[in-house]
Amino acid sequence: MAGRDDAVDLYRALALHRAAATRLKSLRDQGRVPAAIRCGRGYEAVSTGAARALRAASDGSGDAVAPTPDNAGAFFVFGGTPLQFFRQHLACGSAPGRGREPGMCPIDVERGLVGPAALPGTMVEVMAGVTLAFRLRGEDRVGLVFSGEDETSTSAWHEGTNFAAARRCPLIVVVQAGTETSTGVHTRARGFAQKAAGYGVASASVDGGDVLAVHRAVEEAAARARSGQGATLVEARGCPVSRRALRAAGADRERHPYEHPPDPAARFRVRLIEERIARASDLDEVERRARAAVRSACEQALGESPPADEYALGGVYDGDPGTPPWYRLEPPERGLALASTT
Amino acid sequence: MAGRDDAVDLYRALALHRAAATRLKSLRDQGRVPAAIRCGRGYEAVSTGAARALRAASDGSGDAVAPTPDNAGAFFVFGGTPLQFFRQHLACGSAPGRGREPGMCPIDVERGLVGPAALPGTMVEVMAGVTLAFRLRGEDRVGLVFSGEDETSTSAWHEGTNFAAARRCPLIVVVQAGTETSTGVHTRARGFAQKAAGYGVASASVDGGDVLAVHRAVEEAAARARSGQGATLVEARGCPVSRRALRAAGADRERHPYEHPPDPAARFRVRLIEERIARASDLDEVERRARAAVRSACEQALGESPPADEYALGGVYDGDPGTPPWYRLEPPERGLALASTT
Amino acid sequence: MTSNSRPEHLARTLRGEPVTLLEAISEALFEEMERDPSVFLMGEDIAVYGGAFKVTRGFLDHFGAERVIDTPISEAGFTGAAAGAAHMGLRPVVEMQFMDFISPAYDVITNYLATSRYRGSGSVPVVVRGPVGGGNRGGPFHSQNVEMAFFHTPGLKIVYPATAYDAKGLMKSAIRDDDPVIFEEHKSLYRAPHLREVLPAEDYTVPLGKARCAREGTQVTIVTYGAMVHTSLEAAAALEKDDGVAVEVLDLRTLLPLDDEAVAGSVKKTGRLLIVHEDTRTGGIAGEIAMRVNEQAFEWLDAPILRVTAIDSPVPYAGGLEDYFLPRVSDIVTACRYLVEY
Amino acid sequence: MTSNSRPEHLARTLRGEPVTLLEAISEALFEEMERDPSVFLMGEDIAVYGGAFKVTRGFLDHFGAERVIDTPISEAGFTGAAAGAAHMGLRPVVEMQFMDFISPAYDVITNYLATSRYRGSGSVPVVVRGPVGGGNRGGPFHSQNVEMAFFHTPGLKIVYPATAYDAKGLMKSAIRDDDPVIFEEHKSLYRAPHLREVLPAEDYTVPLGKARCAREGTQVTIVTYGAMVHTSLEAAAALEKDDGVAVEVLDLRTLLPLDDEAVAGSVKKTGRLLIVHEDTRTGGIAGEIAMRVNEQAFEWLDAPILRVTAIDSPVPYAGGLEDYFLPRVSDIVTACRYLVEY
Ligand SMILES: Cc1ncc(C[n+]2csc(CCOP(=O)(O)OP(=O)(O)O)c2C)c(N)n1
Ligand SMILES: Cc1ncc(C[n+]2csc(CCOP(=O)(O)OP(=O)(O)O)c2C)c(N)n1
Ligand SMILES: [Mg+2]
Ligand SMILES: [Mg+2]
Repeated sequence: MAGRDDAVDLYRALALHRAAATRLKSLRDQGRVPAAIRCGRGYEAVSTGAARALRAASDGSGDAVAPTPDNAGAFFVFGGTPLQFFRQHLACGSAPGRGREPGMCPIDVERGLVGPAALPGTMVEVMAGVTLAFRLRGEDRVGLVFSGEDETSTSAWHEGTNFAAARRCPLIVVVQAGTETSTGVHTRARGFAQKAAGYGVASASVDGGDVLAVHRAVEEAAARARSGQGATLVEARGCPVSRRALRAAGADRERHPYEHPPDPAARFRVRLIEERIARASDLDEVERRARAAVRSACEQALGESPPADEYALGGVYDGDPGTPPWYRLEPPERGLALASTT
Repeated sequence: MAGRDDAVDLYRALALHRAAATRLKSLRDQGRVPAAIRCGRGYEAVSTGAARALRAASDGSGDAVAPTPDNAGAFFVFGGTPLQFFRQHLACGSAPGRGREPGMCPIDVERGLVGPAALPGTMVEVMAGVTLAFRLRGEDRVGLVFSGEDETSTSAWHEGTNFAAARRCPLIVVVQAGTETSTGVHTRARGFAQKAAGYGVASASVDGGDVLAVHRAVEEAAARARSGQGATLVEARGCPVSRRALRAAGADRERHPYEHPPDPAARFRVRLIEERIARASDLDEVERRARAAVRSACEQALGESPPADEYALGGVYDGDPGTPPWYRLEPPERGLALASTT
Repeated sequence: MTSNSRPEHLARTLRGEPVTLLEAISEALFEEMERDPSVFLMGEDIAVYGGAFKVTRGFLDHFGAERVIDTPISEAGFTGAAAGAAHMGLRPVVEMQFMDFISPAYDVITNYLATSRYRGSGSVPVVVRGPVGGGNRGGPFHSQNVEMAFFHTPGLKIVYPATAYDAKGLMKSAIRDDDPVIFEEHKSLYRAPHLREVLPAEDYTVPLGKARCAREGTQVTIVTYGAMVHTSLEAAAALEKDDGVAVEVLDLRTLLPLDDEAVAGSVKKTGRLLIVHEDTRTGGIAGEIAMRVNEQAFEWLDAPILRVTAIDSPVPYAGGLEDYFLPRVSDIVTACRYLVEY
Repeated sequence: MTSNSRPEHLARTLRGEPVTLLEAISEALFEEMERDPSVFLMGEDIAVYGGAFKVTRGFLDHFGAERVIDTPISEAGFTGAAAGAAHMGLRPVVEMQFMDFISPAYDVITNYLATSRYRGSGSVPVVVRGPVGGGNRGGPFHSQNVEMAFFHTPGLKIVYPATAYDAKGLMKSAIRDDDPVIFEEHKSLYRAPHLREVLPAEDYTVPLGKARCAREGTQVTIVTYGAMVHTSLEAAAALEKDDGVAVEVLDLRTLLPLDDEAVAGSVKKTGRLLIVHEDTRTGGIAGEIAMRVNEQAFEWLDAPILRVTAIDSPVPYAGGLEDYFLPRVSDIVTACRYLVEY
């Protein structure tokens, strides 16, 4: 984080995440998003702080990041647009995934966006391989994967992290850990950074609501990775905790930040103003633009059509056009064998 | 380990393991054991030291242990006999598993013997459940599972260990780690005890060739488990390293202990004599008896018949008698539909 | 620490009120837990939260935290633990939050649970249950039917009820059964109002392995199960009304073991067989049924065996795509007409 | 760091010498790695040790440690990593030491690799290969055929060669194919002396999805693959000699996608179909084939479709049991006679 411009740029990213996440939450609350999805409020700092510590490019030469649906900020920093974001969530025919899958983004190899998740932990394995490829080709690139805290309980997370560690892949695993339920229910570890030694990787534990702290930790991890020192586990504490996890932990749901997620963007704003890096009016303008960009993207996406039904077919294999089942075509001739099995 | 008698008893267990393992190795080298199996030489101390730190019983009230095929000593300490051992390895019709499966033992719930392994890591999950049952029923029992070092890379090991940790199961996980290849190839952890913190469990790291050290560590772990403090990870260093692992690590195969596995029994013998706990002649007699017991069991098993071929059938489900396929029965009547699908 | 009175929402049948399929399952679990102290539950968010679909709401308060266990995201870990607990005489019922999440447990289920009895390690009475099926805009990882992942594994049983009565009776049988059972519950049937029915107040079971004739007919047999029972009944009613064709609908209820007798019996009556499954086409259960009917009732076939199924692809997300992907009433009508006119 | 000259044992075909099926596979891997720098290998003990079956002996020296990678026991981890590397433009070939060990990777293969293209994340050209099959006294976890674990998953291809020529040509096609391919290699065929053949010196491929007529005949069609091709050919020869019956033997070579045309074509010629597979019975591939023949060639059937398969149980260990478990020449002869006399 160099000067004033950088800081305001960073705020711009936070504000865009915030605006998109807030908009998505209302769409969800209105029942306009088919799947009951995460919207990413409260993940502004960890998402943008981490992503901006990497090198984004659009020609396949930059770093790679695997965001969860909570990490809109990382998606935007790596060149995803609000329009793509809403198209994908709303399952528009024009969406990158053309409605075949929920979430935020399919893969964009040129931009280094690797998504979306399948089951928890899978993307740690996949990103281990993405960064293995960087190593094998001697490229100066690193990868970052966002993970939940309980995701660390999964087999995939373990095998992926251990593989990356063993092969010294330039991978950064960011564990987004809540405050109250981080430990005790699903793990007895005192913290998620404690897991690093078991894999023999470096670790850091930072406040996930502090964008600069996240940025710094990931910057250091990326430098380590680029210099051949392998993977790093970054624990981002204080991320939102889901309602279910809260209840499982017996925590008071009503008073917990999940219901009123902490706003890391607002926190950064206060800091920028207090430290006289930016004026409130400038930041108001940044926010206004973010909201406007989000509003217009969302409205455009809402006006677009869903994919044509037949798009359910085909594309399962290379060059597979997709054939409708025989009982959806012209009625077959009476008494004749069917021409095909589909 | 109280007095002289205990020490000699312990030596008896080591000697029996040694004798059985040595005999099994010759059977294997002669190609008389169908599967290319492990024989357990070099695992005398970790096997018997750990098992004797638990409470064996034969009426379903004792502790439980899940040995790998390398842990013959634990099998014997928990009441398995040399005859069962050779019957099972030689796939006799009289074997506990009646030839359906290789390895050392199927489950004996009364004795607390839980085996054999399926794929690596599985028994950690299973023993997490065995010890969960102890907890749920408020029984004062603990369980122990032996694991290889690279087994810690598996998904099953991770999920099993984490589950046991999270539920505070009275489980002891013993990682049998080699000297040269323990780390660096399949994990970057500096040692396997390092993994404990990531699960929030206690740990110990001991010389796996020192039966008293293993005994002490497991005794402490068992006490912790019985007092409700949950699982412990015990690293037993200096266990044999397989040829393959050695080569993978680029180690000098010819000079490595695997080819001439260290004999923890001999080591304990020296100590017993040096510390004047036992006389050489007494220990000679112990060894002689162990060899004799093993020889006669082996000879008896070698003379026994394999299971009847039809024993391949049935027993897949409760009460399933097994039906031979129709083409192995009387030829079906010409032109008639078959009576059954098998 | 468990309260004695049955929670109000689990006493509908006792009060003579109709219950949904979901409520029927909850009642079955509750009654089995009351009847047999060895029955206990494990799963993600099942205790405090009551489960993603609220199947176990109120169980924690009634039965306590020892018998209603919240687990980490470790499907392999807790399913393997269930096997261990079963070895020790307990009867675990494991919930997969969505049955799609059973895939990390594929290894332990097929290699350990399914083979335990045959290998000589005794029965493993574990029930693995959870919601399956499409039509809910869940996308590729929250909509799968999982029967064909396990249908090929000797040692497992697979149950898939279509009515509240069967769901309750089959669940009780599954829990009392000494073999591992996969129990699929279709999300769309969980709260379907037209499936509400008044169940017998007394304890009853529905035997595993027996199909049910859901509608009698003479001209075509439809063999189906789960949600497709209702789609098929709709088609049968339409065919009766529009074409005067008498369609027999057989609800398999248990997929493994298959009720050969019921299928062959019906085919011998009608001479025409259509198999309908919601699961994808290639490698679906229709194949095994077709094979068995060939073996057992070939001479009675007056037309080729046909099938109506989902399309061979992952389950797409967008509503239109998913609707196109799934089998429809009109597909079944078309296929039946083809068969009748053949 | 890679040497330029081809290792002597990988140059048999260049020297005009016959090769075994195993050597054919090694040559295919070697030549594809020479041809395309994006091809690389991962697996347990494949580098320094050359693999459990020595398929990759000499590869490490020739291609270096960046392209021949020893992995931890993490089948899910390295298969997921393969997908990540594939996203980045590499073509990983992953070895399962025994194909039985693919089960921990079931989740990532079915949910991630198989669905990636459909979900909009592009192709994942990964080959997962390894030894399968029984008859080697490997017991339940070293003898499985795995095709039916994956046959039901749209997006995967499954290859299973029976000859050295096909093994080499199919492996090349699999590596060059843009979809994920499961490649099964039968252990009994690896070094079978009668399968040695002189292969073309020039580069050739065998297309995926095309069956091969292994023996022409007019009275019965046997559809089979893998080791059972040779068992079936033996039966066909016996039937010719003893009964004068002309049996056609179709070697599927690729199981997914199935070559419907070849199967239906042969059935239309002979009117009688026997399916032979070494894999267990219920839910085996015979079902799908029977279903498709019903759909496409019902009118041509002069007898029921039948099957000869292994018994529905885990693979037993003892020699007699395993021999009883597996399909035999005499079983095929009996079934063909039944069909001919029908
Ligand atoms: C194999 C599998 N098990 C369970 C789930 C359901 N599931 C999705 S996210 C989640 C909670 C994840 O918790 P955490 O990793 O802490 O992430 P958070 O949601 O708190 O950000 C669960 C249980 C799943 N998708 N896949
Ligand atoms: C899922 C699976 N992967 C691989 C194997 C093959 N395998 C069995 S033991 C073993 C090595 C185990 O190493 P470690 O855990 O260190 O135990 P050691 O043999 O050294 O005692 C391997 C690769 C297997 N049986 N199952
Ligand atoms: Mg969380
Ligand atoms: Mg080892």
